Amino acid sequence: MDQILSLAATNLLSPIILCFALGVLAALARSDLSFPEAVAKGMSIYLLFAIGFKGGVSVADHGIDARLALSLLAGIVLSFLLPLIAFALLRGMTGLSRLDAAAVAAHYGSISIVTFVAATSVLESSGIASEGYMVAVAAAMEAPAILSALWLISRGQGDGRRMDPELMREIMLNGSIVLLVGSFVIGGITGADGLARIESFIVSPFQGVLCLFLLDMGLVAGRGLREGGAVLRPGPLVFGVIMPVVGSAFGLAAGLLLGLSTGGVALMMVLSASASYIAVPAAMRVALPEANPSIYLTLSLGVTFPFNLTLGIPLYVAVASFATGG
Amino acid sequence: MDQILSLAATNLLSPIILCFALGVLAALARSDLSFPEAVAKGMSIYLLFAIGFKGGVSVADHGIDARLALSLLAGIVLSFLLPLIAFALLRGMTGLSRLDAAAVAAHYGSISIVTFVAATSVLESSGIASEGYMVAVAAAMEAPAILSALWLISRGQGDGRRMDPELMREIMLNGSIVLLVGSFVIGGITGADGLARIESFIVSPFQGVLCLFLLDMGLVAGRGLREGGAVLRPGPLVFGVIMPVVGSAFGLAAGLLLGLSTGGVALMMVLSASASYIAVPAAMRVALPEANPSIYLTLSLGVTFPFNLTLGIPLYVAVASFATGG
Amino acid sequence: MDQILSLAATNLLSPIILCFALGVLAALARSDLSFPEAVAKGMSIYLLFAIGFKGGVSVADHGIDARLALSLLAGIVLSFLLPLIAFALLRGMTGLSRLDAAAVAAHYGSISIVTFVAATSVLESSGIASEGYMVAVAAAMEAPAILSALWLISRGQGDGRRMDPELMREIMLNGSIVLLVGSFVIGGITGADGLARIESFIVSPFQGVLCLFLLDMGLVAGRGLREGGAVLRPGPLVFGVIMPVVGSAFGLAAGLLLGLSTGGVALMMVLSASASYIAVPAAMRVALPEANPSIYLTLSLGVTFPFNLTLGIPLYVAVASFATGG
Amino acid sequence: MQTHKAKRVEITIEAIMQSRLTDALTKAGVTGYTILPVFGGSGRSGQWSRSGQVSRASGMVCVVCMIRPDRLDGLLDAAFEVVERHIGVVSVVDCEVLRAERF
Amino acid sequence: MQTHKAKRVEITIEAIMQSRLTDALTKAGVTGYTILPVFGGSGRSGQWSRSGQVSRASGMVCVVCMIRPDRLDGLLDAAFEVVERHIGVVSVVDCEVLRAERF
Amino acid sequence: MQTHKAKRVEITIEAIMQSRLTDALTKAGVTGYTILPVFGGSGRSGQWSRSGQVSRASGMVCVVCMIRPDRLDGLLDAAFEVVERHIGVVSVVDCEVLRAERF
Ligand SMILES: Nc1ncnc2c1ncn2[C@@H]1O[C@H](COP(=O)(O)O)[C@@H](O)[C@H]1O
Ligand SMILES: Nc1ncnc2c1ncn2[C@@H]1O[C@H](COP(=O)(O)O)[C@@H](O)[C@H]1O
Ligand SMILES: Nc1ncnc2c1ncn2[C@@H]1O[C@H](COP(=O)(O)O)[C@@H](O)[C@H]1O
Ligand code: NA
Ligand code: NA
Ligand code: NA
Repeated sequence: MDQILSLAATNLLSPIILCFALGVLAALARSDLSFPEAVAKGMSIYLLFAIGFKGGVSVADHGIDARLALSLLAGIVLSFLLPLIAFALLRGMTGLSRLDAAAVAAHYGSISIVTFVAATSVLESSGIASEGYMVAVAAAMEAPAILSALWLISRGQGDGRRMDPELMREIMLNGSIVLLVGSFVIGGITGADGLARIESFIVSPFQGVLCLFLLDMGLVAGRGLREGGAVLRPGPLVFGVIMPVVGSAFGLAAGLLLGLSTGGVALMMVLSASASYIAVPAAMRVALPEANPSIYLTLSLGVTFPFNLTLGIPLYVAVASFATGG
Repeated sequence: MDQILSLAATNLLSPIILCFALGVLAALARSDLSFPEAVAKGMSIYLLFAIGFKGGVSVADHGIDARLALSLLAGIVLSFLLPLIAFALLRGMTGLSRLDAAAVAAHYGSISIVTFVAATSVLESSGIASEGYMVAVAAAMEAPAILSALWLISRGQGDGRRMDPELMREIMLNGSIVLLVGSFVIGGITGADGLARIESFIVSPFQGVLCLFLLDMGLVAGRGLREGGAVLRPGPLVFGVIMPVVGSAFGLAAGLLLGLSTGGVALMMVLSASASYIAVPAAMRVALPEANPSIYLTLSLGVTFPFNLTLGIPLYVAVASFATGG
Repeated sequence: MDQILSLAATNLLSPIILCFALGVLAALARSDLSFPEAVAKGMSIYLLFAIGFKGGVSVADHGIDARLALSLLAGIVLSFLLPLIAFALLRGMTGLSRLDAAAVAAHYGSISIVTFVAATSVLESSGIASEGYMVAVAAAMEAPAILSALWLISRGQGDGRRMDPELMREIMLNGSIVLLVGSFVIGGITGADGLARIESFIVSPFQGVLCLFLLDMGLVAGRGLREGGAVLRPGPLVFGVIMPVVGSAFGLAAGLLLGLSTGGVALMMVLSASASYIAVPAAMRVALPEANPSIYLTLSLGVTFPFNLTLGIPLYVAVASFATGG
Repeated sequence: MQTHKAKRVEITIEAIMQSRLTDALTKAGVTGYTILPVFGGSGRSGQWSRSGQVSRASGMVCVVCMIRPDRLDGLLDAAFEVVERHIGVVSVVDCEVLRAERF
Repeated sequence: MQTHKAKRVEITIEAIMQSRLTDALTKAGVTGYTILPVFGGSGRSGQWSRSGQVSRASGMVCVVCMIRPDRLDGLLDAAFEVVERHIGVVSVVDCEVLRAERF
Repeated sequence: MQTHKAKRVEITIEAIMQSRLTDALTKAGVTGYTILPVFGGSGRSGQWSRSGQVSRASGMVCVVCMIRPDRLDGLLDAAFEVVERHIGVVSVVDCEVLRAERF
């Protein structure tokens, strides 16, 4: 408990959390501080490329672990499974319609790469190692949740609202998956030599870019809370805090079963706990346009993301340390 | 004198000045070289964040100086006061209308953060220390000048052209103030530890980003001179060179009264001497739309900014050194 | 031969080539991965600035070589000459109209700065030195080819389709020439001191930015192949691979005649071999709007650029090493 | 396809006035609008372009608003109040819209 | 200058639906269109702005299409099929175009 | 609100031709225009998009110009001269403007 609190305290006062908080406050106070869309996208490309590349290099360094394939599989299963649990919870504890509940559920099966990145930097600064291929697991968990959610809906309505193949292609080849997997593979091919060549681009400035990116996410989240906050009844709000904890328990189980390192277990928990706010919302707008985006965006970006960033990550890391005896 | 000249010479041949000159020349020659708006804004966010953060860290390092509050107060007073002096000078030496004179005056009470940044890098390369909280003083000086200018107008016309509360909020919470103060506070909270984490982002590449930013400012200034240069009569032109020197004298007095270090006095002079080209022009468009923007933009960005950048800063640093015996 | 193959293999597995390949594949698979235009332009400004500045510093370090002026002259002559050769080849081996052939020819007389940059980084990692002023030669070779192409057309049609002076000014002062020459001069003036101040901006992260830029170029090239690939008959396709080799032979001759270093000869070959995809296409749209842009863009960016990047550069470096005995 | 008569109002106004304008429109009962970025322009107050700019002082946006014809006057009054002292252009075009229930 | 009657159709639609819309238009025989970026807007589903956004989930584009009047119905049917379940606005204006052979 | 008849001319033209077009418009007595960025499009010469592009060779802009009806012919002649050999679209719509003294 002490460890959790001290980790949480250190975490809360780290530049990245404070930057996020600054963004939220600025947006709530209606400051005109804002990042151009192009800059936000540029930073996101940088972060995805860097995290993927570093993961690939780490795999190249440590050799392909026998657990890689199993971990990917576990990630995919979790991504399919978690929406069902989220859906059940939502139908139980909130008054959301089937449609809105399914749309929200899809977000919680998928993952938030920035939460993942923030967790890796907490692990690093605590000196806890983790498997480099967890970034591939992250990529693998992005899409399956969407299929689960669409299945939930088609089952309920029996209206044959099908996943069109075009949407399927879009989801599997969406920019962030391609960039993450692509740079992971490049990192894996070029290994330590490749890293040496671009280290001062993707390693040294990483934390700083992450700060500015979180400032921007704070601005977007704060704006969302200002506009969409009213939509949120207590039910969904509570869900937004409980679901990541529930998800993390599944991640913990998977991580332990797989025999991952302390850091690996913690990251598996973080992935399961986090909710998508990039790929899934876009897919929902195409496939379930009638679902209310204010609900899922506010929950994912305005509630669960800040929860994980501030309290969740330290909690998951502490639990993983305890459970693996690490 | 010798020192001024040698400092000026070194300064004139520094990459940042040469980049600015390249921008001006390219724009005057009507090259199509240009920065996308998003890139310019991205660089400006980076610079504000870095300078604020470093200021905060420096305050955390040296403890909160008793002079911090007094310096902020002095900055606010100067920002209120300088527009009155500028207004008197403008009415005396130029044929500008009350309205245009008041709008121009507002710019000279407020500050230019890039001039401030350029001055800190001259100080650094000359090995002269300065108070970290001067960046907070810079933030404090952004807005009061606007109120002075509006007061000058309402007094003159008695038409009750009031500052609407919405405008007030906009000015106080404008992006650059929020970012500067926010990152200053974050730097203050996280201190040297925080800096260590993001140093290779906000410290090492700083000078290089500043070069590109000044290249862009040169392009914008050159374009402004090409289009708006014709507007400028000799009177305003002379004002654009005299006013910074006059302002710097007030800054010098304030700095000496406060007992600041050599660098602190120099920066106080620079802040007083510099003219806003971001926050104040926007406020003027809202509050005094009839004032001619070509006049104040050309004066501030096309005349006073280059003057300070090239000759002003070395002059202020030399005078501050002499006056403080530093 | 062995050396070529091993250099080619190392080159093919370098991060920059793999990034380009990733981009092409993503675009062919119709992923929505894309860079905002502003980010692409920002990276291109960074690369031009950095390469120009470093070239200037290197000239400042080694003194102005007597060969500088001669090399510039040689570059200009090559840029005038190569379009005539390209035009003859195109008329001989492809069914392209005079207009299309002339437009394509212009591209091959001019240069691709990214190919040049990629070549310098291959040289660097092979420890082969080159003349810093080759970047000035690159700038000098951008424009003359356009004049050759327009002359080819006016001669053929006798319709007095003249180069208007406005277009002339646009071409000579286009952004990339101004930035390259400007930063070259600034680097030359500030020398090693200037470089020291901005080294951690323009040197350390350079390779990383180049990776992302090539990823973006891969995306654009892949999109071009998808849309415009159909336009390409075997004739032009073969030309796109043969012409760079032919061009490089002229570059080799020039480099040897000038007595350049191994690296200098290699770069002269690279410049002659590479085809423009920024400045010349824009000029062609203005001057020869009836020429089909799909043809010249697909050839330059979709065929010749990847060829040079992957096989050409190692070939030219090996030949230059052999020829100079370096 | 069934279409309905409406008015397409296009207001080109300084970016700094955008929120004031849209607030006024909302008060005047306008239910929707779309904001287009503007890259540059020229008028009596000279030429401008957003390229390389950091300040919001120069630069305009274009607010496009489809409304039922009977609401036009209210909208124009509201818009005029905001643009009155400012530079900018207001134009109105007759149009047809799908899904009239949305306006 | 000789001009020709045509229709100017403007479809404001979610960015994620853009390729589906343009594919449908192409199938309906539309020979050209232009896509304008949209910076923000407001409607029954609330207010939005692209600033700082990474996700394509929120954000719209404006597809402008000049066509011969006799093609209008085909275009509107095709467009309606795509926008039907989605937010967005379709409007049509009478216009004159130069170089009618292009449409 | 008092409005005045005017014409809204919209010229979609290659970005590289922008300054030539606006210079021609200015010579033809046009007192104001607004330039909208264009994100992508499609026509007889194929599909294009600005995303990730560095070169100005592909890409268009949209020049919008409100003018007094009697000035239309001069404007169209001037515009035609520039766009003649180039790709692009010119359309004209009847509109009403506020503050006619500005046109
Ligand atoms: N006749 C016009 N047609 C289209 N846009 C215009 C027109 N006049 C002015 N504008 C736009 O409104 C801005 C301000 O115009 P002005 O008030 O005349 O300086 C210009 O920079 C243009 O963006
Ligand atoms: N009346 C309108 N005029 C112009 N644009 C509109 C209008 N209504 C909606 N829009 C645009 O369409 C989007 C979605 O509208 P809605 O379906 O009402 O939520 C808004 O955010 C606006 O960008
Ligand atoms: N019918 C049209 N409606 C709207 N924009 C068009 C149309 N035709 C062409 N365009 C635009 O003009 C560009 C060039 O068209 P084109 O000359 O047909 O290749 C296209 O890429 C579109 O941006
Ligand atoms: Na999850
Ligand atoms: Na000042
Ligand atoms: Na060449």
